[in-house]
Amino acid sequence: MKILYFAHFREKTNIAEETIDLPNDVTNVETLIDWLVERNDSFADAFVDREHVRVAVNQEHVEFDMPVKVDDEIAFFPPMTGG
Amino acid sequence: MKILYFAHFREKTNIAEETIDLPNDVTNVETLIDWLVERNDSFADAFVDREHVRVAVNQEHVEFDMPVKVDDEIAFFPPMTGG
Amino acid sequence: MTICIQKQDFDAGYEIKRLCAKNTNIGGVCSFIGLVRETQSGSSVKAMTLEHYAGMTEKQLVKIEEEALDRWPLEESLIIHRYGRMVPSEQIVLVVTASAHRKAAFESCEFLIDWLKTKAPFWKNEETPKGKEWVQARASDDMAADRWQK
Amino acid sequence: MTICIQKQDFDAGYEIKRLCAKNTNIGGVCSFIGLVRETQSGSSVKAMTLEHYAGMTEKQLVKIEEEALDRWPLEESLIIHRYGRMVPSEQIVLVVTASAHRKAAFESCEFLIDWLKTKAPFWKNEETPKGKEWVQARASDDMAADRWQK
Repeated sequence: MKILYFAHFREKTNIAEETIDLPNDVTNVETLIDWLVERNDSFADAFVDREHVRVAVNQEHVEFDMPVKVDDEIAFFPPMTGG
Repeated sequence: MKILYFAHFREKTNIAEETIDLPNDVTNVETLIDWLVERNDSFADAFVDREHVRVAVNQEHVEFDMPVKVDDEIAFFPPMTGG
Repeated sequence: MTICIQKQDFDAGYEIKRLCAKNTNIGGVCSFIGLVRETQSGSSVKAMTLEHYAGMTEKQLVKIEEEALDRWPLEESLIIHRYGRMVPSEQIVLVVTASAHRKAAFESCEFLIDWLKTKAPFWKNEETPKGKEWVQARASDDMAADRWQK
Repeated sequence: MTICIQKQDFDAGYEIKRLCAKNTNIGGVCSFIGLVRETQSGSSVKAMTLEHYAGMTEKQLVKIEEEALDRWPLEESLIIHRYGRMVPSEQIVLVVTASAHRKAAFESCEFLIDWLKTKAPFWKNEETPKGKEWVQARASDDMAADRWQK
């Protein structure tokens, strides 16, 4: 599973992109975040305000109940500020 | 009094601009039109559909009850189609 | 705040660039270009001649641009309106409005073009296969202009 | 219908001209240019860096442009969005829409920019005297985008 981090998620985790094996118990975005924040304080800090976490699965903006699979591309980012 | 004619008013009357003495009984735009249509058939034809006559006195769009004076610039034209 | 009533064509890109140069308060620039369409109400237009009431046009345009500046927090604005004969695809009018925020730019630009369509003393004469005809004012344009009445 | 996500600056006038060339059905062209403002929420901005999610951006932009084409009778449309570092007065984004009638051009242009502000995966990082800061999303932008929900 490929995970991308943008904006302050990249800065706080110090990771732009990583590939991980699908962990046990991770079935959807919500449980993936639960698993990530257990890694270390940087991840816990990046995801502390879940209301402002936006996520895309395979480049489509989705909700936290979206299932995730081993070959998905997941991306975490804050609310968009383009234009 | 200077009178200007635009678009189909100019074409129908064959006059772009004329200077006339203020006729007796002409006090406002309405009575000026009454006087003009008595001139000849071309004028009667140009002003036949008064609902679609627009008028400016001294370059300000006004209603037919606007008083007119000897040194005014009056202009007759159809509804505008700019832009 | 600039008004040009002119016979010659204009370069919209140059005008937009010039308007915004050096004003770092501008966050959004909205522009509208009106072009001569080949097809109008079913018949094909070979050319169009725009007649206007010189003197009144400038006077009215200055007023309406002032009203736009009263109603919206604009940094810059520009109206260029051509007169004379034009063929399909030629540019007729350019309206540009610049503001800190996009909403003011969009609204004021639309306000100005709605106003130009119905209140500026211009008249269009079209050359079609049926001959020359004065373009009729459209109720939809009046309605568009009326919605800006305070 | 064209989408460009690019680092380099663009020439809005050239793009508008190219978009409308030879299409004689176009009666109105609306365009919007977003610029870097020097003052943002009280502090002065030295520069701004736009980060984006390459791949998703293009995919999302194609979709939203298709939605605009579904909703309005557009003849042409163009979106150019830059990423990278920009200083005040620099151009960030260009949206151009062209239609037979002005209402469709204005509405679709505003729809596209409202959408870009809230749904396209871009993030702005500002350099101010206080340091570098990620720009916060604004509720007013969400509201502007929400009004287009069918």
